[in-house]
Amino acid sequence: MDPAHQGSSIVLLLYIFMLAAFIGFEVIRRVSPLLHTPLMSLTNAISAIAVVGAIGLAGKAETTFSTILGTVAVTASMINIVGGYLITYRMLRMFKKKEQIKK
Amino acid sequence: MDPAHQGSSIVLLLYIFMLAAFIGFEVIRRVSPLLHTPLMSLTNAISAIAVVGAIGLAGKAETTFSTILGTVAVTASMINIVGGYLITYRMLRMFKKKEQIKK
Amino acid sequence: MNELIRDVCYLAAAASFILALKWLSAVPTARRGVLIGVAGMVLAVSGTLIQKEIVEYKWIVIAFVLGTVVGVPLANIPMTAVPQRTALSHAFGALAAALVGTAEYYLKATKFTHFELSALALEVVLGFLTFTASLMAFGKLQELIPTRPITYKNQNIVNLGVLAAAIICSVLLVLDPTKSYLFPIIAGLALTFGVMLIVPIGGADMPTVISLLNSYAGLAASAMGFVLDNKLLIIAGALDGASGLILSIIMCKAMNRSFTNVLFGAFGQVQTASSGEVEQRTVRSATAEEAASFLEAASSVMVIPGYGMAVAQAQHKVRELFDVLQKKGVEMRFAIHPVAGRMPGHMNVLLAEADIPYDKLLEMEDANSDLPQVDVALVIGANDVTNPAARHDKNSPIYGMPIIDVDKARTVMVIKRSMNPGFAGVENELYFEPQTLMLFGDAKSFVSDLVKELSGGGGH
Amino acid sequence: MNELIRDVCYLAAAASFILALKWLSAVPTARRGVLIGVAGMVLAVSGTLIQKEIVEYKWIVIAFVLGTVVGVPLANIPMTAVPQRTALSHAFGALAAALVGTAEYYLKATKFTHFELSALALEVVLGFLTFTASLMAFGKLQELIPTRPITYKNQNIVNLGVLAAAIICSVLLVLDPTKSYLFPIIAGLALTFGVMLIVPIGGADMPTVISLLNSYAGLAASAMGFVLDNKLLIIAGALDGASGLILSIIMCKAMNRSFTNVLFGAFGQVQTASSGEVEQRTVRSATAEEAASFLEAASSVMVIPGYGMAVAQAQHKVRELFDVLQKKGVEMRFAIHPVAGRMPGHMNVLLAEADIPYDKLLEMEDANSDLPQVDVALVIGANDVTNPAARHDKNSPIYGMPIIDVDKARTVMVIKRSMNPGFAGVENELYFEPQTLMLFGDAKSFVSDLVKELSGGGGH
Ligand SMILES: NC(=O)c1ccc[n+]([C@@H]2O[C@H](COP(=O)([O-])OP(=O)(O)OC[C@H]3O[C@@H](n4cnc5c(N)ncnc54)[C@H](OP(=O)(O)O)[C@@H]3O)[C@@H](O)[C@H]2O)c1
Ligand SMILES: NC(=O)c1ccc[n+]([C@@H]2O[C@H](COP(=O)([O-])OP(=O)(O)OC[C@H]3O[C@@H](n4cnc5c(N)ncnc54)[C@H](OP(=O)(O)O)[C@@H]3O)[C@@H](O)[C@H]2O)c1
Repeated sequence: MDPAHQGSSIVLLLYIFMLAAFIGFEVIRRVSPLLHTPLMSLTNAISAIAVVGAIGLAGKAETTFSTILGTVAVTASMINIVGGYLITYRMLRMFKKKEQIKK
Repeated sequence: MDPAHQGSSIVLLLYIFMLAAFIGFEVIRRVSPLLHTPLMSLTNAISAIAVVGAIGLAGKAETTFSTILGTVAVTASMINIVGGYLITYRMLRMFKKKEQIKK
Repeated sequence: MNELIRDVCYLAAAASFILALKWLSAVPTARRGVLIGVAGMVLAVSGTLIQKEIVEYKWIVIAFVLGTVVGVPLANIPMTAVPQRTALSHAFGALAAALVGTAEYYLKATKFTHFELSALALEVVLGFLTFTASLMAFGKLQELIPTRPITYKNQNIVNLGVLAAAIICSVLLVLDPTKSYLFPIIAGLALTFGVMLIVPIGGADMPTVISLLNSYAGLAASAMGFVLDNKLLIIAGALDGASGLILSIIMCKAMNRSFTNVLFGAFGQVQTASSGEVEQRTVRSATAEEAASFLEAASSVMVIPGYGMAVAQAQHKVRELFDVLQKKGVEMRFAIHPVAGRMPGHMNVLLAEADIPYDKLLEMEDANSDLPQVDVALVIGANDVTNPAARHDKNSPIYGMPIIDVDKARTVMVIKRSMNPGFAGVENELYFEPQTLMLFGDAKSFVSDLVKELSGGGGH
Repeated sequence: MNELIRDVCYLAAAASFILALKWLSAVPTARRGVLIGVAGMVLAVSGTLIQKEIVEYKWIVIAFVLGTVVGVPLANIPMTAVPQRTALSHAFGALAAALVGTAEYYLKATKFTHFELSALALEVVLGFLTFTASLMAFGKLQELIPTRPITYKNQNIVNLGVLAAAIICSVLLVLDPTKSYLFPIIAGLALTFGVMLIVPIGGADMPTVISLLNSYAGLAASAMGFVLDNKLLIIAGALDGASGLILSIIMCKAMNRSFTNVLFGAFGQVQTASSGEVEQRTVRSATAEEAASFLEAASSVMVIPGYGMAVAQAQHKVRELFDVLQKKGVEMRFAIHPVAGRMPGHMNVLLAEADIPYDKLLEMEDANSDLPQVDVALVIGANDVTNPAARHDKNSPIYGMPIIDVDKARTVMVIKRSMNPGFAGVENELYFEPQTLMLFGDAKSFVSDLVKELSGGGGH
């Protein structure tokens, strides 16, 4: 962990953050207003990516404290993953064109 | 340069490449056909970013060989930078709306 | 080897999330977007599970089961409850980020660099404040706690004080990571600030706030990525952060409120309507029978749905109205204001739930260019988004907000329960226009009366 | 410290390049895009110059001066020469990447990891092949070397053999970096492959190839980024790579040719026109005077410019025609086919150069929906992009290519020098339609005759 390497690593992470934020703005600006509610629930599901950090805690079994916190965090994220994707899909199934409804 | 660090660094660079390529596709797909020729000359100028590597060679003065190659590379890139931006700007100055031409 | 697989999984997951959002941007590809989003999450979770540091799977499995058991019912709530559901799940997401940050701190406080510790402090502060703020928002939307804004003198100064205290403690902690007694203080201050942030905000302003909280939850995840050196977290968090920010900006624009105004807590200030002239004006009201005859005679009807339709759960009745009018050859379309209802896209999902084809839903600009040719504009539980004062009354709190120009239609009919104002608290001068008919009643029962009249009439 | 400044400069430069491309997407913001692109380059160069490894500025300054002295005149070429200029500058860009790669190899061959060496090999191969390929493309476009495709038996196999040899040598070099004798072989093979790649391709197919070469040059820069661990190079290179690829895809689509077809060298095969029936058909031709009277009588004229207008440099005369018709109250607009001319957007720049307002330039779809209402369609030096055979003749080599439906206009007038076919080598059945008048002559002189007739006529 020499400082030089740390420095370069931070810069790399900042690059990634900048690029991802730019993509986020570009892509989301183009989401049709029709789909803003599904968008909210989808990003909600995606933000449950914190599960990755939480699994690490719950599975490394380092201290009781960290295991408990990790387990709670995994549960909370899992609620969002399951709930978020399901409700988004459910909403999208509702959007039909005229012909599709006729069928 | 332990292999673990190298590995992670490659992955980071791949992330950056992926994100940048995605941005490239998204952004350029939306360039109006009207502007495709200026687009070609602008990307041409931007690709002269190789100048960054070339300056390193020409300035580090490690061997005569590398200095010569570096100097040629800086010259070649500089031609593209100067020529590319100028011609793009020149083309864009030509695009005028009716009112602007009247003035 | 496991590391390599994980890295590849994470890279693919990041790409999947980006594609998910990209495909969500239009209806035909939207479902594919959700599926690839799921794939991304599966990749991310699998890549994590195979790491050799993971030695104990028991708690993970228990948490997965628990999460699924709670998550599935949360996905099957009625569409009208979507705003509070979103608030609740922001609370979960933020809690997860905050707890991970807390555990990481206690595990290896002294091993972090200054930069990592700063990111960790940001993660914890954002996580905890978003947690309580989202819970409060949930409470207000679900009407578990009073929805009206609670304000007191110097509120903004007190709030900023709490936030400043949290930041100062964080800075001290970063400078000296061994001062672990500071950590609970930071967490406590952030939790308190979350509550105080929402107290002065009225229930109706929640959607903008929820969207901002979404942004904060995303940023907390991104910060976690900086702490754990995890690019996937950074990317997913940044995507969320951007999404929340953009949606709140869109909402602010549609309400013609500046973003800084929203960011700095000026929302929640009760907007007192300028009731200078208490002039007594008359309104015309009509019965379901009369209204039905107007609809029957029309060749084109534009429905403007609003918050009232959502509250009354009237969308299915509206669908029946749509069917019966269609049978009679009357064209019925819908004009969707970007902030009608209580969250962006609220009306779209409700109407889609009731199987209204989405090509009948017009965006505001298209609706406005068609309205002068429309015979009947039928406003169902909308109010502010139709108020012509937004166009010309410089003193109105909603002045400048883009509205649906219902007053341009030949006849306007408004279904609502009373003359009470809507969210913005201002009287709607539309109701006093000569071409306007008020249809007093609950949206659901009134529309169902209309349907009865029309099908009765059709049966003659 | 210097490193930190450099890192910040690079990050800002990367952001600037992204914004530059984003702003270039529409005319009102396009100029701002160029300016921020310049700012990005200045940042990148400054950040590099302040590094303490840079001990010798002499050669850098000389190179800057030299580059500027050559670059400025290259920016002031006539617009018709833009395709060859682009080819030439791809050659410079690719050369720079290849030379840097070469020098890096000889400086520290054994210090690279396998991954870095692979990236270096990719950079050198792409760089050198793009260098000679671009020079060849330049030569063909500038007509310094014969433009016609030169083909021989088993050409594709020979070409692929050379490429394969280069790849095998690269793999061997990566496995054992000390085998430095392999390096010149790789460079030589890549240089040869670049030439051989272009030999079988006709001058007219160059634009697609140039665009692909743009993509390769970008990828070479990206590969250099992987070698030097420089994110800015990776990002800028990836942006370029994407841009070149997209433009070639757009061209392929507009010519209805599959992308794989272009990638695998099937272009260049001389398309022999299906001249089954040698039936003698008649064409009607007209003089400038007759043509002028048609234009004068029209109320709307649509001009379809093509490669011939570019060759004849007729755009300024067209502008005079535009003015004189406008004075007479005749509306003149332009229908721009995506691959009219010899590079994407070719016609747009030419007409813009002649000060034609860009809101008079219609894209193909818009032009096609208007053409049935147009009185006179005036084709100036365009051929393939107007050939109705593309719509119905399954045997035509251009079948399926989207075209401008000039045959839908009331009267069609075609300015060209002869009955010779255009780039695709097929006869244009448009010329035998009853409503078509051929105006034989050089585009520039014929249009100038038209202008004379019309202003003369106006003076009566
Ligand atoms: N969508 C968003 O994202 C968002 C975000 C933040 C803020 N907002 C704000 O929310 C407002 C939305 O406008 P809006 O026109 O949809 O709603 P609104 O202005 O709040 O008006 C809703 C109307 O519905 C009526 N109503 C309530 N319950 C009813 C029932 N059961 N049956 C029939 N009518 C009923 C109410 O009148 P009665 O009480 O007389 O029945 C009320 O006037 C805007 O001011 C907007 O700025 C929206
Ligand atoms: N734009 C691109 O990006 C791009 C890329 C690759 C390929 N292409 C190909 O290029 C072609 C472009 O179509 P196009 O219609 O613009 O051109 P074209 O089909 O090549 O026809 C050009 C016509 O201009 C006439 N001409 C040449 N010099 C002239 C002069 N001095 N005065 C008057 N007329 C003159 C020629 O006829 P005469 O000899 O009888 O005068 C010729 O028929 C398409 O086939 C396209 O696929 C374009």
